[in-house]
Amino acid sequence: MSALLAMRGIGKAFLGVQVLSAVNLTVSRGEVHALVGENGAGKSTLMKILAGVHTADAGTVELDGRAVAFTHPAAAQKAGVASVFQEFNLLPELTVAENVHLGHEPRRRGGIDRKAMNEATAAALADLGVDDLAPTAKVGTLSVAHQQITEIAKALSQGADLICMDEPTAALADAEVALLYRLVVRLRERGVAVLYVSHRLREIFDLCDRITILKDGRLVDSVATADITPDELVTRMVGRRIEAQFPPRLPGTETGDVRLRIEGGGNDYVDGIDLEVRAGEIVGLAGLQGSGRTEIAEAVFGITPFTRGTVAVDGRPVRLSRPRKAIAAGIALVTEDRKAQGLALHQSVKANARMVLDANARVHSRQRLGRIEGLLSSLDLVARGDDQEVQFLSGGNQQKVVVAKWLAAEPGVIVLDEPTRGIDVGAKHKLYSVIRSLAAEGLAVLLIASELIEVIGLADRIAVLHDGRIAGELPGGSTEQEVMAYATGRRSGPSDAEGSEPE
Amino acid sequence: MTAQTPRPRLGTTALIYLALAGVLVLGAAAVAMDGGNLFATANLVDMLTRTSLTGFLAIGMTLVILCRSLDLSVGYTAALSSLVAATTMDGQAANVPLAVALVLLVSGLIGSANGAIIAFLKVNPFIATLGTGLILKGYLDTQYKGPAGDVPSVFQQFGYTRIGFVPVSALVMLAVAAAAVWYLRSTRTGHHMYAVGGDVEVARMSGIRTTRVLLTAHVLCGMCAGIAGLLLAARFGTGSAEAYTNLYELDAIAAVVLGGTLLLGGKGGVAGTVAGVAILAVLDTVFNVMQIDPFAKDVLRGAVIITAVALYARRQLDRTARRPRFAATQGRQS
Amino acid sequence: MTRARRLGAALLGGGTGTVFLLLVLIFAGILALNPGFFEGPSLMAFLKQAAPLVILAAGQYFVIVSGNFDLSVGALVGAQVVIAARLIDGEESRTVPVMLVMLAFGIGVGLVNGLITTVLKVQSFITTLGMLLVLYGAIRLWTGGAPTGSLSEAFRTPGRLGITDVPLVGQIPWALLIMLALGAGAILLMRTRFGRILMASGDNELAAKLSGARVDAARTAAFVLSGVSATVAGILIGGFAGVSAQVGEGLEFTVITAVVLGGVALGGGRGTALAAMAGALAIEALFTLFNQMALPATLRPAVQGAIIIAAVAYAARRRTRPALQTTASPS
Amino acid sequence: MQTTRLAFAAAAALGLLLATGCTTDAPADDAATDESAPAADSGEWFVQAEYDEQLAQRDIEPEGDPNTPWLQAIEPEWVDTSAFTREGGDATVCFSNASVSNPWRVTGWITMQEQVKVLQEAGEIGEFRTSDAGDDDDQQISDIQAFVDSGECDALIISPSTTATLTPAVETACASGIPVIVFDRGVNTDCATTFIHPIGGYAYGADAAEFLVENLEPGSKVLALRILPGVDVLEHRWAAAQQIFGDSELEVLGNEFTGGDAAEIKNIVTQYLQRGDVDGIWMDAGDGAVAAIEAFEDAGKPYPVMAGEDELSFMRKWEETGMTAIAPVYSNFQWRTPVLAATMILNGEQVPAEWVLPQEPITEADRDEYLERNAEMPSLHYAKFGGEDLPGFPDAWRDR
Repeated sequence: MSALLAMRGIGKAFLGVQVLSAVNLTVSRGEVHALVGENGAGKSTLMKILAGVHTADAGTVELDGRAVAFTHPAAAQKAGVASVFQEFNLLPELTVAENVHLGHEPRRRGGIDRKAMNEATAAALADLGVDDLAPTAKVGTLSVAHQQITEIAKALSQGADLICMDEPTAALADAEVALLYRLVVRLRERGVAVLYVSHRLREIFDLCDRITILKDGRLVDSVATADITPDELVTRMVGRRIEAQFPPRLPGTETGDVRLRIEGGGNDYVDGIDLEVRAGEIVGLAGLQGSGRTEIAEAVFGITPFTRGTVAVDGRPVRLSRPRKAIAAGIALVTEDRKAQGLALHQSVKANARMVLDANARVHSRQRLGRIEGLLSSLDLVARGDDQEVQFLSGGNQQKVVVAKWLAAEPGVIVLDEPTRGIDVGAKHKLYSVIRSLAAEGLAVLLIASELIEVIGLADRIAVLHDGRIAGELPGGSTEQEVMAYATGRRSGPSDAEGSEPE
Repeated sequence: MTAQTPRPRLGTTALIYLALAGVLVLGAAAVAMDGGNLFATANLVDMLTRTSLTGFLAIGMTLVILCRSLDLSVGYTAALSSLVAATTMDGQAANVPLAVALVLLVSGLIGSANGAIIAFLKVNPFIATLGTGLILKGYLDTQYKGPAGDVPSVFQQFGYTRIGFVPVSALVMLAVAAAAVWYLRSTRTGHHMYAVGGDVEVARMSGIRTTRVLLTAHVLCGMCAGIAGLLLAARFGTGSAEAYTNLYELDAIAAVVLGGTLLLGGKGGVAGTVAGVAILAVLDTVFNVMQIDPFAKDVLRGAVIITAVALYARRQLDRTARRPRFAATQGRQS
Repeated sequence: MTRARRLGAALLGGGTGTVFLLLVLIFAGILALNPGFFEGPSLMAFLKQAAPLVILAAGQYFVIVSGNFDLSVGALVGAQVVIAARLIDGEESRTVPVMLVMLAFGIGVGLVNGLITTVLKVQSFITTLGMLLVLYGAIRLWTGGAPTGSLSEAFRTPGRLGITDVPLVGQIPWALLIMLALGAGAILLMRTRFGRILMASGDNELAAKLSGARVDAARTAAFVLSGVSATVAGILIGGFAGVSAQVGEGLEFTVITAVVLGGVALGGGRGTALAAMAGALAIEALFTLFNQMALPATLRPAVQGAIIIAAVAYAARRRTRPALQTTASPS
Repeated sequence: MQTTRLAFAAAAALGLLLATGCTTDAPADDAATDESAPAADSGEWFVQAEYDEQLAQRDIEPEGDPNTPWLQAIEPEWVDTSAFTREGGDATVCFSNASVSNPWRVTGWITMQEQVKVLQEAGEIGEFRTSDAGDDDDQQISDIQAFVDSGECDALIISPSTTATLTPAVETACASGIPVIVFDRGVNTDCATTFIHPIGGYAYGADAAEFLVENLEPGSKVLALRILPGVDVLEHRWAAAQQIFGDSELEVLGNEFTGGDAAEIKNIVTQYLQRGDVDGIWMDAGDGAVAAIEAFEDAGKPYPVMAGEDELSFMRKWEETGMTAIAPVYSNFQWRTPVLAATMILNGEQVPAEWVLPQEPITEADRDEYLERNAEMPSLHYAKFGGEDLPGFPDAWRDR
């Protein structure tokens, strides 16, 4: 295979901090090439240099043997390099077609040719095997998966030879991941090269032909997927071996009384939710994107409250009509989107960590304020001190700050919505053990994750959602097939919670 | 109607024209009770005339606001333009084309200066244009001690001629508005203004030269102010530095927002703005016909603006409230 | 130690440092032209005259940092002075009651601004622009176009007089003391939970809400604080110079400029109260400098505009640099 | 590319205009450019001829009863108005006002309304229609057009907001055939039936400046406080003062724009006092004069020799401090004249083509008399408002 892309000796520093040094990367036509490494390893920076967002300080980039140096994303796209970045690059106010063609709208007689634009989009989608997405639909009304597809269609519409995908599945449920797989395969068939940045080992081994490993801004190795095992890969990424991916249940964790009980909970998005979480218990919420996982979390936390049914915390019935009330009742919610919903990015670590205490007189206290510092260090937060603005922290550390701000309030029930989305392996592992120790301290933990493996690996019980209802309940450690059976609605039945009392 | 998904936006614009109709009906009723007729030729002419000046300014303002920018210097630009026009014409009909060209050039340059300061120096639009406004003020006060120049009567026609009861100035304003609507909907740069206002990073990532778009918007805004200056010159028969004391920029912004364009950018359009301008004009005429105390006028204007915008806000609320998913996008913009 | 570092950050970090630099430059300029300016009495006079703007800046700071504008302060200051003159009408005995009425009015206006902005979701730019028109018109309707009545001596004391016969400085103006008190108050308030929530609301409304913060309440409170500061400023300005039809005109733009000059980002979430007030001081100092330079009056706006743009651009440059880091360590 | 489009739009518009000769409200060519005012070209404000004329007019005994100064006239050229004679009284008189944005205009506006009431009682005037342009020239042009188009005005009174810019509109009004009465600020056309104004800005500025020259030692320092640049009536005052100061031994420290804002005035004066002595204050209008005086008090400096205006707050301060001062007058009673003129014209009586009203400063000699007369008036009232004999007095002016 001829080398489509050849990056040699790439170096980049921000304000004296060397982010990349002497990195080489070669991608051939029709190759799906994984770029892996912990956060801060420099993956995204390398990708952004390729995309023309940043310019390299050192090294050369060759495309089809021609030396190139992109100074603007437009230049990169003209040269056939398209990028699908982690945070969506779509405008909710515009239609799918308008988003797909944004920046290179087809023109007729000096004006934009909307007809051609819509037709082209429809064709492109069909070509990707997507038939349930209208070019004229407003992106603001689409599901996350459909937005992802729009993103990819956008990348393709620019006639790209090389498509960079940064964590493309971060926001997708497994079923949707399958769709993405199909897309990637089609691209490969077409001879399009894909540079695939991901933290999800399974995808890497399912999809990718080669793997390039970065660590601390340096090239570790570039190997054929066939020649390496997942464990080896992890080791070389993080430099230390992570034995089991999920830490075991801590000794002395006792399942106590019911701390959170939902009976017949329902609103516009979910219905007939019966769920109870006991002290020291980790209950997983599984289900496809849009099956109502997040909606349950938001209902419990009073963002879009239940309009039917009852909720009781520690046996006391509560009306959770606003987050304030939920917090007062001792509930905490680590939200799905930490940047938009979790953090005030321009404020210090300290300010963010104490936000919940500051905001709620009911939970505010000197002692709790005093404990924050210890809390942060117990989470292994890496920061230039607690006055550093959180916008400068890595995703993993940002997530730790979010967790800290909730633990500061010493909740009895904690809901974690996608706690490990888009954070590096090290931080993930840390969070897993934190979740375990929370259970050990007698908190009731409700865990939502699209990565089934997480739910299965951590939860004592798993409630599987389908179409806004609990399709069934399974014991921890069930197989993915069992879960998917409920999630896809192939199986459904009375929740057999009794059978799944944690042993 | 101004580009994007036809259905919802048409809804917004329709609402605004509905509001306009409402204001007209109420106004007419009020005037009628007062024993007058709002639709008497004199009043119609008055209304339409009043739309022209704010109209030109508001059209330009719409473009910059769509880009999530602002221009507080248009009043000064218009004043300067009126002087440039009048002094260049200097009573000679022959000089008119030159003067018009010169005005468009000067006002365009001012606009580009604004754009450059905002796009390249990263100065907040509010402060940047407030600053350029002050600079222009200083120049005007120092350079022109009051009215100067002389506009030949042939160009004064621009300010005074009417076809039927429709003043030519209003026709030109509508022509420019139409041009702007077409521009926003059918040219790339125009279309990209929605993207830049919606989310500048996304626009950039999509390969849009955002600074160029922003710059263009400001240049056009400046030129619209220039045309407004030409109109002032035509009506005054001379150029007047004092024109800037009337805070035209605030009228323009009010009109744009009344027209349903989001002050945060990315949503709205010129069609709405024209309606917004019309609403303000109708109010003025009604107040005049009804002999409302000048100070009561201010009170009513203020109240009307707030209420109207409150109504739109409510609608936008309903639409966005549906999808919590989009908290993410909002988060990035705010 | 972090506190020290935080202080350093507050003084020099982001755009905030610029204003102190500017202040130093301007004062240096004044010193060069007229050393006498820094003798006690004249310095006191300067501070007395600067006090109202500084107080307004403190009030405006709360609104801006929470992510809003308040364009109505100028009109409110004017309204307050006129109200005072008409209600007091020269009667010493009415001074205090009227001041209370003014305070109530100021709070009321702030409350209306706040509620319209938060409950009705009207852009604060529009809300307060409308309020500006309403106040301007209403007050003149009420007094038939020009202020009537007159102020009492007692009313004028805070703005005009001070502690006399102080060695070196001669007179310590009450205005200065009030300014210091309120300024300190503002800084302390930002250290309280309210202050932190206000800041968080301006930075990321959603995150603050989900943390249980009463964002709307906090923002409304900010408008109320702005209304109160406008009231105090009104009392000081009225006291300083008496009634005139034009009091307060255009103040809103001056004060917003001052706050932004202090490195406080429009849109909220960034900047310190101290720097905002320093911005106000810088503006006043700038006017003094112009006067000392005998710069032609007509030219001054131009120079002022240029300096503002330059300063803010410089600050923006300093702020955008670290922002690059975010892209360096993505999440 | 949009550039060209816009340019095209404008050009097209012009073409259209040239083509369509149809209904235009604009005046014919000749009218537009006759005796174009000083303002119109150079932008320089001093015109020797006008200056000399005004200074001379101060010493001319006006015709008419001194007890009704608003009916007096200096060297009137009476013009015949029989063409406008209208039977049956109850005329509809329209008034396009520039604004009531300062106390002087507010006071005058009240006076005018009271005068109108009297004439309405007398059946002379039926409806009195007004519009207020809020100092916006363009707005006032629209207002005037609206009145003309309505065709219901028997006479049109105009108080232009800016001299030059209103000219075309006024010519339009004249062309419509109704009597047009212009007062206060003029326009660059003599088409109006009568133009009513006090002697003028030069005289005002001169009265003030001469007083300072007489009452100050040579070499004394004078500070000039001005409201804003670019307004002709104000610029003339300053232009005259510059002449007189120029020929005198006085040193002018500077001239500052205050916007008439008391706080601003006090700041500026305080700063000047901080840098050195100020012996005299010249103001182009009395607004905020008291603040200037207070600046001297607060700085512990002796009172300056001062030229303010016949605004009561200043005159009261003047009396109470016993300082050396003069109150130049820009006769506020001129607001009575236009409505009276309107009725005269509609009755076919002769009126002066240019109706120059007397304009005498108030000196220490007659100060107390005027304070006496206006004892009940609010502080931002003007002593020579000349409404004492109107039935509405004093309530209309006192409790507005």
